[in-house]
Amino acid sequence: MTENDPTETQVTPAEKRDPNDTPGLFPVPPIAEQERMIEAVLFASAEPVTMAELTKRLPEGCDVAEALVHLRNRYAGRGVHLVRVGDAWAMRTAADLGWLMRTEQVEQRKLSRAAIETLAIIAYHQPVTRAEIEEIRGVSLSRGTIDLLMEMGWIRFGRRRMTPGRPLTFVVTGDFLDHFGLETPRDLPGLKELREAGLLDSRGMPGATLSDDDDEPEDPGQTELFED
Amino acid sequence: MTENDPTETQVTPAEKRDPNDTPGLFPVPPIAEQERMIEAVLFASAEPVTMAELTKRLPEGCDVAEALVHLRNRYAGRGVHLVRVGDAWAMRTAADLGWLMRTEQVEQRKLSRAAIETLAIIAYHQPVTRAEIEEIRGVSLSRGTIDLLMEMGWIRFGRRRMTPGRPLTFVVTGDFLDHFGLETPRDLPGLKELREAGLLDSRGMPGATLSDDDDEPEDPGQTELFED
Amino acid sequence: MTDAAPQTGDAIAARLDDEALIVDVDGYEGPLDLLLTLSRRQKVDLRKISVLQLAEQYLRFVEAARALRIELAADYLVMAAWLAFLKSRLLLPPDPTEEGPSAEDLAAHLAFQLERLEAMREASGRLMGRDRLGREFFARGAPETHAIEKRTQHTATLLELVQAYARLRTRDDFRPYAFDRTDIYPLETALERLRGMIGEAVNWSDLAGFLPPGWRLAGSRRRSALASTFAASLELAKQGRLDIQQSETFAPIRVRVRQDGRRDDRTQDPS
Repeated sequence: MTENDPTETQVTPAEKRDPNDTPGLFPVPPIAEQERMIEAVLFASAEPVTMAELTKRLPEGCDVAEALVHLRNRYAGRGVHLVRVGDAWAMRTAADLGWLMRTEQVEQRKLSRAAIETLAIIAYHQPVTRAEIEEIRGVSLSRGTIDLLMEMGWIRFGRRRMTPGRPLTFVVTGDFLDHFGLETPRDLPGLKELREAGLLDSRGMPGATLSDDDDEPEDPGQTELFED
Repeated sequence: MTENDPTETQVTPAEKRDPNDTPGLFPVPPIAEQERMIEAVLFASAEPVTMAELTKRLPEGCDVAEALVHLRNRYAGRGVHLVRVGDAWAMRTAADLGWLMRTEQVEQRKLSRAAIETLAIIAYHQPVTRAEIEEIRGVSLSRGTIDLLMEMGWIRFGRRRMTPGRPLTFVVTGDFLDHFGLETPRDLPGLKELREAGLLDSRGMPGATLSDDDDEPEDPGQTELFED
Repeated sequence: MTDAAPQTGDAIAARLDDEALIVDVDGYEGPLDLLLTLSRRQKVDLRKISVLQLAEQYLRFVEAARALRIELAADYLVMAAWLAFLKSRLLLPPDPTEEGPSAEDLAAHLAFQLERLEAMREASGRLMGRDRLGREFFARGAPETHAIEKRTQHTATLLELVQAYARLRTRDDFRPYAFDRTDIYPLETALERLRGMIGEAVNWSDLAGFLPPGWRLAGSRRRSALASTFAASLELAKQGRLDIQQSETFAPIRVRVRQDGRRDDRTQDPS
């Protein structure tokens, strides 16, 4: 590490460096160190970086062209290459390893409101029937929502309810617990805990019953949810 | 599946493996090539990549742990490092070169003293309940504090404490480790000394054995801590 | 200050310090924080701190605040009361008949709390002082994602999940497994709600104020809820739980809990 390098002692405090620093005040870093600096800059930059920009960023007196040659050689044959893009430089994955990046292309899309609400109801109330889900959400449940959650492997059919019509119930799966980092569905925080953690919309303070807010006095349902 | 394949020691959950994979059909790439692949994958990602994910992406039979050791040595002292973040790995620029990256520097959110202390308490005492945090700081925890830390992705809910009231606990996240450059929560500065000094023990007020300090989260807080 | 006794330079300095603390009281995060600041004056290791002396300092602080007519938050006063108690316990010989922890145990615990708070404070300073992502070290600036294979993966976080649930549960007065018809507010529900809330209506209150959230806007929902709530109020009046008043035709109907009407719910519920 360069920290031990006696020529390198004054580099650290970044803010103190100024492009207008009088040149020659600091010794020019050794070429290996220049290479290190370029490596870091190219890695962290969102865009390819031009020679001019590199020269500006590195301490006065650095030989950017020379350091780039060293860096390019160092990465020859590696999983990542130093490549020239127009008159700028960038680090790029080796072309022969592009196939490794394929999973990177998964488009992450947030679950629809209907889906997340349905999932939440199943998690908190399982086993729960379709009719109960609809009752809680106040709208009918589209086929696609259940299909999607099933396909994702987050819900599955539970036992039939022993009531007239013997309706199917839904429960959450082990994959669901894995994904959300839960040991059991019982680890889901209750309403009161959410409120205390500030995670509920602040639609008024509890106790302000006469104002037109949605804050019911602590509802009894929650505690019953997880009793067997 | 790991059970079937003795060469595949620390492999991922089997379900995630592509069913079309034909195990054994292709020879396992040499370790240098495995290292190259991991290098490419880690370079391509801004987020840490878990061991499980690496194993999944690399061809069957690769020794990810071994390749990571090689890769880490290769980057020792370079401008970019291989760092461990919990059970994941990432490439990060060397901290001593931060001054070069002024254009990339992101404004760090200014945290209140309460938020910083709460974060530290969660990190050092995790898993820790709300009541315990309040007991340590001697003031009740405002809702916004937990909310903010959650939003920043630095803390999350842990398992419920198996004490009366089954209070929720908080723990720090992988993002937290990544942000502060920690391999594991065990690497928190001074953790060992604090533990040896008994300062991380959960110790309630003498005589207050009943409530201990695992009060339910609805504990109105600090005013009660000093009674009786 | 009224203290006319000659004071040493130290005492004056201490007093000035106290006043500085008081002016700054908003800057303290509670009594423990203040105690920690005070304890630093003893210039000893927290493990060797004199809790008695600390208690006296704190009490002096509270007294001085009172003299300056600065209102202290309740927790500061609770701490003061506890410290006064602790002080007396520390000064008096132990009472063998007294149960519970000894004064020394309590004092030791306070010292532990202060030490722990200070340790956490130092730890947070060290934590925030570390090299940090986006400040000293950086992630890949241009993560590579070639668009070769597109597959939609739906994601959700635990936070989104629980917030979705909370949204549902706070949206309306939902009760699980009850099959209501929409826009009909049943009498039973109204009765239950009113019974729960009437205790707070010590003064005359508009009946409309007892409508459940989500049922208050004009329309069929409000009509249904108003009718049920009114019927429920009649029922409770019949049970002697509340009084009803209406000053003239079409004036707001007002209700009030009947002060002498507190009887056991179970004995009077006719159903």
